[in-house]
Amino acid sequence: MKEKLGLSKEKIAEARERAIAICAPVLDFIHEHTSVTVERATLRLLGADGADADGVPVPNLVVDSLRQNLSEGAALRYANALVVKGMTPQELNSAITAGLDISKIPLGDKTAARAKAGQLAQAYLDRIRNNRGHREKKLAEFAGKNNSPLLYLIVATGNIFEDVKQAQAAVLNGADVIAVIRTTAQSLLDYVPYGATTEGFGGTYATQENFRIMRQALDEVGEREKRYIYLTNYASGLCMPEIAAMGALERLDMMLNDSMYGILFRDINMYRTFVDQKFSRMINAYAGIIINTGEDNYLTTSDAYEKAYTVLASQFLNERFAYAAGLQAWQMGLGHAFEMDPSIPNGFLYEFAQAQMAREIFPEHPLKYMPPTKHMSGDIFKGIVMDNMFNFVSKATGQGIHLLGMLTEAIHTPFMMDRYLAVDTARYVMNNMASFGDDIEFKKDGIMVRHAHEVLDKTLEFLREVEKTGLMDAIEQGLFAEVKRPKDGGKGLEGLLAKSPEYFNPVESLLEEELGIL
Amino acid sequence: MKEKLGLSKEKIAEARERAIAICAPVLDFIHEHTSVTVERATLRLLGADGADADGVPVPNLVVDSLRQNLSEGAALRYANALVVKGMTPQELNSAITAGLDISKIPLGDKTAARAKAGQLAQAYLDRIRNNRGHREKKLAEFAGKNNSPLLYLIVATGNIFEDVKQAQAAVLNGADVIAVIRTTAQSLLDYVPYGATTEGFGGTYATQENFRIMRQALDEVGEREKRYIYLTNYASGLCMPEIAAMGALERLDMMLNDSMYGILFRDINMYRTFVDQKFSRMINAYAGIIINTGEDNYLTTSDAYEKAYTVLASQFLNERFAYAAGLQAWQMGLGHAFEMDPSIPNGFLYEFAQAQMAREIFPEHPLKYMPPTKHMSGDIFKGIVMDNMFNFVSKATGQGIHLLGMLTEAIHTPFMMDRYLAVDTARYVMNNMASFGDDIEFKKDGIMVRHAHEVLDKTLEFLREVEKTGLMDAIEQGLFAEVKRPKDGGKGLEGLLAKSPEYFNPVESLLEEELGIL
Amino acid sequence: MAHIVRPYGDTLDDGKVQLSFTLPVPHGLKAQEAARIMVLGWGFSDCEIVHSARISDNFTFFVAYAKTERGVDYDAVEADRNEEEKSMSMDEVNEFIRARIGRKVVVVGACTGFDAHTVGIDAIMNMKGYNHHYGLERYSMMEAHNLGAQVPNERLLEYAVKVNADAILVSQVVTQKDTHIHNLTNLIELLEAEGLRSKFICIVGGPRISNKLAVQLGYDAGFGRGTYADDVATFIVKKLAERMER
Amino acid sequence: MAHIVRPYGDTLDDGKVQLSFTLPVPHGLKAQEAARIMVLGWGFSDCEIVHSARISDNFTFFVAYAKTERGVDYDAVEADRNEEEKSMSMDEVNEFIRARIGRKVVVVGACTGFDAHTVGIDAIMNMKGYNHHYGLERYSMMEAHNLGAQVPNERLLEYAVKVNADAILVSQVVTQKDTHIHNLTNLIELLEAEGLRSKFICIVGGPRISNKLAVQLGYDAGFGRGTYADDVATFIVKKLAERMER
Ligand code: B12
Ligand code: B12
Ligand SMILES: Cc1ncc(COP(=O)(O)O)c(C=O)c1O
Ligand SMILES: Cc1ncc(COP(=O)(O)O)c(C=O)c1O
Repeated sequence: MKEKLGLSKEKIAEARERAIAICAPVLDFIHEHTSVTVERATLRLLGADGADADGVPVPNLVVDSLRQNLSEGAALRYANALVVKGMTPQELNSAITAGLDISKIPLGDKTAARAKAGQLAQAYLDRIRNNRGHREKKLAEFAGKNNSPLLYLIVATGNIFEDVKQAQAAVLNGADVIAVIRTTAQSLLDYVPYGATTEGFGGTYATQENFRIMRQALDEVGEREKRYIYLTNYASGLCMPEIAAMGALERLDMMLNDSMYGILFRDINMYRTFVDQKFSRMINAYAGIIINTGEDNYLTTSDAYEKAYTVLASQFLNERFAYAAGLQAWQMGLGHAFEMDPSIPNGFLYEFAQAQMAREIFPEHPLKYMPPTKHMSGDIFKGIVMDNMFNFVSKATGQGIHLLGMLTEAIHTPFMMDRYLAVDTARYVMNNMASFGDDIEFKKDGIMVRHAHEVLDKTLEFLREVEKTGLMDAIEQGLFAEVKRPKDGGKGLEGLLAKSPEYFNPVESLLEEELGIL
Repeated sequence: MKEKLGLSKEKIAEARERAIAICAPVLDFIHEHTSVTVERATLRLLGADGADADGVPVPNLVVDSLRQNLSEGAALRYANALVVKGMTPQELNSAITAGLDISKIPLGDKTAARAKAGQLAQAYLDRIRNNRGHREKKLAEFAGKNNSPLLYLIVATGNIFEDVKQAQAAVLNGADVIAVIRTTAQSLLDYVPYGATTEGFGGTYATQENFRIMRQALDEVGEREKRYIYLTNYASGLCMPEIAAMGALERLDMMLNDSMYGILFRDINMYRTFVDQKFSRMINAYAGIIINTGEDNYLTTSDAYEKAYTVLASQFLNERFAYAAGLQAWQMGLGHAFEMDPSIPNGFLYEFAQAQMAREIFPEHPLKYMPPTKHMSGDIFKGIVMDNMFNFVSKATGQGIHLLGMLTEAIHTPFMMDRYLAVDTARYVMNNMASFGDDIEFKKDGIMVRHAHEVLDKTLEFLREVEKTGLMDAIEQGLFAEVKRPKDGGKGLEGLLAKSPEYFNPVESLLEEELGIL
Repeated sequence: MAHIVRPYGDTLDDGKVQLSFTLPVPHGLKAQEAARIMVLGWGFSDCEIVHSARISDNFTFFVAYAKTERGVDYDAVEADRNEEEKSMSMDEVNEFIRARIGRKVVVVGACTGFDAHTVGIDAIMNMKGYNHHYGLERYSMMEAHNLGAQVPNERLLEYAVKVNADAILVSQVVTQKDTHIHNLTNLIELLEAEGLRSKFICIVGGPRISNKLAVQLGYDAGFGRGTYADDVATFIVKKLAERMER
Repeated sequence: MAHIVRPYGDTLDDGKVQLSFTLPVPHGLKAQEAARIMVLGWGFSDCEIVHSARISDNFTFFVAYAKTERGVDYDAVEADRNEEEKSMSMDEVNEFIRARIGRKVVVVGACTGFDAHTVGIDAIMNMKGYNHHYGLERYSMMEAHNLGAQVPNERLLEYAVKVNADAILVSQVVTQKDTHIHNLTNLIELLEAEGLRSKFICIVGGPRISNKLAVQLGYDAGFGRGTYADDVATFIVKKLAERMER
């Protein structure tokens, strides 16, 4: 893709420097802290699994009972229990669900426990590495069969078994990526439900069993269609690292995983979110998972023309936090969206310019492009035409991950036929104008070029301001997404802990080593 | 609109020279001939009107009775009857419908008759000039209120009174041009039906009364919307000049009027068609009417990619014949169409290139751009998306007259809601990407540029071949539209006549004078 | 055992259906309510008017989603034509003719009445065919005469008699005001008046034609959208063989 | 005198309607026939399946056009709300409050339950408003409290009592599995349990909310798509004045 906008390389480089400076103090803070869900994720990667009769998951039971000693990390005590009791993780998990409180088990040989924990962690990481290997093998086997951009479709029936039908149909129609949308407000649960589920609202619970069921269904239909099908779910929320761990174990391929989404859009405490996102991203990095960030959300509440710079600024920050967690550029599905008011004269040109700008500034990143949602109405005919304009821009600017818009966006979660029409029309258009982007240039100083330059300038200005203010203070003052989030406010702060000097986490250590990060 | 294709000016000039050479012998032939409908049109512009009890129109009654002397022109005898009988045209028309055969009336003072005819013709031409003045006044009054391109919508209920409702609604939604589609096969009638009609198939009869009714309805709603509404009908067929005359009298603004359509697509005799088109176009020229040519029809039976050059070649010929009839470039709505198979990779680029090419080669011509029809299916959702791509190209390449596609094209003549959706979505898109065409350039030697060059080259080659063969022989050999039309075959040849040396036609003379043509 | 099927939105038997239509009433809340009542009147148990727009002073456009309890017994549905029988290819048809009929099969086709849509009949008959399916003119064991468009029924019949046709192929595309019905009926009446109906296999095709309709009008078969020459050829030769072997 | 209206395609009373839906059956002619029977089953007198497509092995999508004889008596239709009464502007509302109520009107709003869609309630309440219609916070004679999203009914109620609210405004956007119905019903039950229902004007809004539904659930009014602050403000102050003057 030839560059069309003539953006200043210096400005782009400066923006990246600003992002580094902005994130540095936050990364320092992260380094010194852990959280209940980081510990639970760690436990899951040692084998903690299952749930008690009330549905409380084993990792929660363990972490709750270890609340006093948690700043040392939960791994040691879980491994200690295994060593002392001479149990397998499965046996221990059963005992725990039956009432065993492992905090009551006296600490035995620390070295033995540490070794045990390291060994278990290594076995789980090996499983994740195998998953990654399998994915890479399949992608090589079916090379050239996926659409470009990848066509990403959501299923959201609330029932994993219905979701499977919808997903398989979507794949037969041409989808490359299936995202199982999560039930309303799961992000606010401080635990991950257990088992297959059939009752969600506007989406389906993210559970490890649901992941497994959908993975198998997609592998099946992918084999038939000779296309590797990417499975996607949502990590963001109070259990970000745990869901990342579950996804890595069940070979998910993409994960919604933003560094600030929870803070801004779900009012989750900022300290907690920053700590959680890092650990979850390390897992994703290792698993070869592509993260999707949530910049599109800025535009569902703010104006897409005026606030375009907030999207770009957030992309720079998400990128920086991602690199710091060991992710590679090809794993960064930075988000943006086609959300301009359709009545704006030349709105299409601004969208085109912004999409092209993202492409040029993040050339190796897959970029996740979101369809019109806010301005969709009950007029499904106009809706499908708006989606068409979006499909056009996406193909013409070489986006990586293309979330298909639904003509019924303003009405209901997608019907099977809505999804069919979305894929069918997108494939028509993307084939019909496949090389358009390569065949045109932008007029020097034209509307598109000027708009992109303006957005970059505003972004830089904004990042400078955030650097001066400090990221956490900036959030507190409402500089992002037009919401103010007090540092000590929001959900989940009580789950945050400073690491003690004895802090032990074999998963973290192994990941840091493997990813070459500190 | 800046040029984007870098087409060779020399080649374009050569194509025009070829067209001049191709048309020259045909124009000579035309000059020496008249036809029953040319004579009937002339009579209409002297006042012949009405129909007898069997519905046979007065101009037909007169021309039929004068069949022996027709090579001298019908005007003299009609005027003679007026002078001899001392009647007004109205009185004479009544007498004729009651059985009077004017061929039986002895020829009186030829000079008086000629003077009478000249006087009557002048009065009718004055009425036409007034219509033109009125249109110009209204266009100036409402300047800037029409869409660009003009949004052109058809009505086709078969019933003029239903058509009026449909048309008025279309105007309220935003239409600029209303075309009343003609009933199936009216082009094959060698007379024009009389009066208001309510029973057509796939369209409504073109009658003078129907013209009047619709004109009034559109003026009404145009006044309310503060937009001049262009009324369009179809001249092509066996009565081309008469319908042009009626349209001029009732202030139509556009007229389907192709130099070869009848030959190729309705199997009307070629001599007859060439003669008729010239006279009809002179009337349109004088009336300030914009003609629409029918190149789009080539693509409903031939492949739009392979046969693109036949469209361009026909545009050059239509242009030449139009200039020869006194039309100005701004009156030439040369036709083309978006009819590429939607499954062709990069088909959109070829369409874009062709539309841009037409724009650059005919920069002052309004260009009538036709929507997808052939490849529309019962899938109305895909259909509206295809129409959207067409709307996009039309706006981006600055077409003049934009015939809106209907999502139900493959199903039925338009419902009121189909038309509403067409305008609504077109207006959204054309506003949203209004300046896109101006904001881009085409890549040098890119797909679009190369395609346009190729089409121009092929056109030139084709025109050279036609010149060598001669236009009439070329048509006979099937070089156009993949149909062979023998010179002496087709409908209506019996209505053709060589003009005698005494040929008298005051309308023709006045028009030639006014238009400055020979 | 009935196998009842219902419209499907995102859950089995949720009965979800999309509708759109226009009512001749001014735009507004009252219009929306009228539209809702209209939809409920068709027996839908639930209806949301998700969009309404003013088309003109007295016309309003609606988009609705509704839910139905009603279903169809799928086991009892009879398809318009049996799909199990795959059509033969061109080569197979030629082979079949050679083996079972032993002489060229003669077909005459036309787009009749005022209908000028030749593309459909050409797709079936012309050499070059349609969508990579050759037309009947290319079949070595067939003799195909395509009379083109706007052919009066009388002329078609006359011609078919002259070339001693086995089958008459009629194309009808324009259906406004049932013009195709009148035209098709007229051909059969002509045939019957002359006592020739049983001499020809009579086939009609067009985008709005179904086999049911054709049979109802007295034809041997009808073919709709997406027909290829193979389908018609297969039908003709099988029918012919059947008749000859009787 | 009944004034029967019917769907309109291009001629009065032609009854033309467009439908689309999916059936859980494999694609093919039998599926098309099933779809046609399905449509006829809703009482349409005529139906053309103009398009069908395979969604997956066992699902087929259809587009149909059909004709209905059925009509609605337009004179008997009752609009969801009387549109004749135009809403007052912000200035008029303020004036009305000054004249008829004589003190600031207090409203409390929230998007309740798990629903996190704030844009709708913000459109009604925030200073900056929506589509050039200012929100209630800008009304000088109103005191507006917007509690934001995911507010439990209990908290909303508590807050309303605390600030002595005149009206409670609830927004509900997510309607899947009727979650809004449960949530809305629960609020009314809470109010009634505490004997507070009559103390507040209770209003609900959202894209799938109608006045009919709201009243049915025990609210004073419901507002759907396209509502502006003016509409709600007008309703509240008139209702309040009415109550005070009683
Ligand atoms: C091309 C076209 C034209 C061209 C025709 C050129 C030509 N030489 O054929 C032109 C521009 C001349 C034209 C004119 C008109 N058209 Co026209 N036209 C179309 C269009 C765009 C495509 C038709 C087509 O070629 N389809 C492709 C072929 C391959 O498909 P098919 O015909 O369905 O054929 C297949 C099957 O049906 C079947 N089949 C067909 N015939 C037969 C016969 C046999 C024996 C068998 C076995 C099978 C078979 O096999 C074929 C291959 O699969 C359609 C809209 C559309 N997208 O469908 C309108 C359409 C058919 N036209 C329409 C109308 C109204 C007209 C006019 C009457 C308009 C007017 N008032 O002037 C005129 C009049 C023509 C006349 N006298 O009949 C309407 C018909 C509405 C209706 N249902 O009544 C349509 C649907 C457009 C619309 N929405 O208004 N048209
Ligand atoms: C923006 C948006 C979001 C944003 C919300 C951001 C925010 N802070 O509000 C985000 C991204 C967070 C989001 C999330 C979700 N969303 Co959402 N979202 C939308 C979207 C695109 C636009 C909604 C909107 O802002 N409309 C604009 C406002 C102005 O319109 P309005 O809400 O109708 O309000 C007007 C009137 O209704 C009325 N009104 C509204 N409230 C009130 C109150 C009173 C008192 C009055 C008088 C009037 C009134 O006045 C307003 C102005 O006219 C819609 C799709 C669409 N285009 O409608 C989906 C949509 C509403 N979301 C949907 C879903 C399912 C979700 C999720 C549950 C998905 C998931 N599983 O994660 C989540 C969960 C959120 C949650 N817990 O509730 C579905 C709901 C389906 C249904 N009918 O049940 C929709 C329809 C999309 C879809 N097709 O699936 N969403
Ligand atoms: C990055 C990211 N995470 C998560 C979500 C959704 O999560 P939830 O609604 O469960 O908070 C979104 C929603 O769009 C998102 O963009
Ligand atoms: C130039 C021109 N004239 C006339 C017509 C239609 O005329 P008819 O179908 O009555 O022959 C067309 C149809 O598209 C046309 O392009």
